[in-house]
Amino acid sequence: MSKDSQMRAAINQKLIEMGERERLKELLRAKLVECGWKDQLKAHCKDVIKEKGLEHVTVEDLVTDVTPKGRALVPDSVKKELLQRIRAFLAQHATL
Amino acid sequence: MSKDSQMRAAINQKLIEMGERERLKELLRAKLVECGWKDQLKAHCKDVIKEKGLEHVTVEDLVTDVTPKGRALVPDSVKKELLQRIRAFLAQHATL
Amino acid sequence: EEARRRQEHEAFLVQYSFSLCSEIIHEVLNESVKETAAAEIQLAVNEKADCVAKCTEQVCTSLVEETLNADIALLVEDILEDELQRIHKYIN
Repeated sequence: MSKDSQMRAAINQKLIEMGERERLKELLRAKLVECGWKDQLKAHCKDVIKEKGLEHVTVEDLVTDVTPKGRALVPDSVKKELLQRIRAFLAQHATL
Repeated sequence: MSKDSQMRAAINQKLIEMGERERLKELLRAKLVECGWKDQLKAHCKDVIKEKGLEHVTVEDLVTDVTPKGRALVPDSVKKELLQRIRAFLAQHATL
Repeated sequence: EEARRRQEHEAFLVQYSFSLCSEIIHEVLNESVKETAAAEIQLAVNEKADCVAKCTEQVCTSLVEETLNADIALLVEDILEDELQRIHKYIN
């Protein structure tokens, strides 16, 4: 195992242990609701169901259909904020 | 055409296509005789004729007069049975 | 040597932050998309079931109305006809 991957594994472990990974995910979920991403995704799902007809759509189909749009719809500001928070956490725990 | 009227049209179409609509009407007629609806309504018609005098009653007048009572006299159990039968038919035959 | 190590560590942390950020976004999006898609399909299924139930009742009501209208008209015609005949018989 290279030094980088050892370090990576150690930080990952620490993030999980300290509950930070879950908190980061929670933060992102909250931001996605707050910025309207979730509503936009819901609307897009409705459009696809309407267009294809309910009887022709499975959950898997719908996921495949809406995922690209879902990714594209995440605002850069949200990504930046998450990155900022990760950096701050790493800086605060400099021993990691 | 609204979603509801499309759905109603599809249900009717299916009932007509398979001859079920006529069978349902026949069933209703049989139930109305069986429960005494027809006799009660006849008696009511005679009462109205007696009250107004035969010379003052037209078919249209009498129909207008007795229709509300005719509707009210249909037992709920008969309506329920009919609805149940339509539901069962749709469950068995229709992809709506 | 110390400065070089620190610089390398800094570079590692920057790269790690980016990859962790992408990983978390990927995980959360996958979960959220799946959850939203399943919820929307369930909602559509429920809405359709409600619509079918409501429209079935309406179709049933109109079928009853239609039958009653026809039968009441026939019944009335028959009764009036009978009454007229009865009177004719009585007069004759």
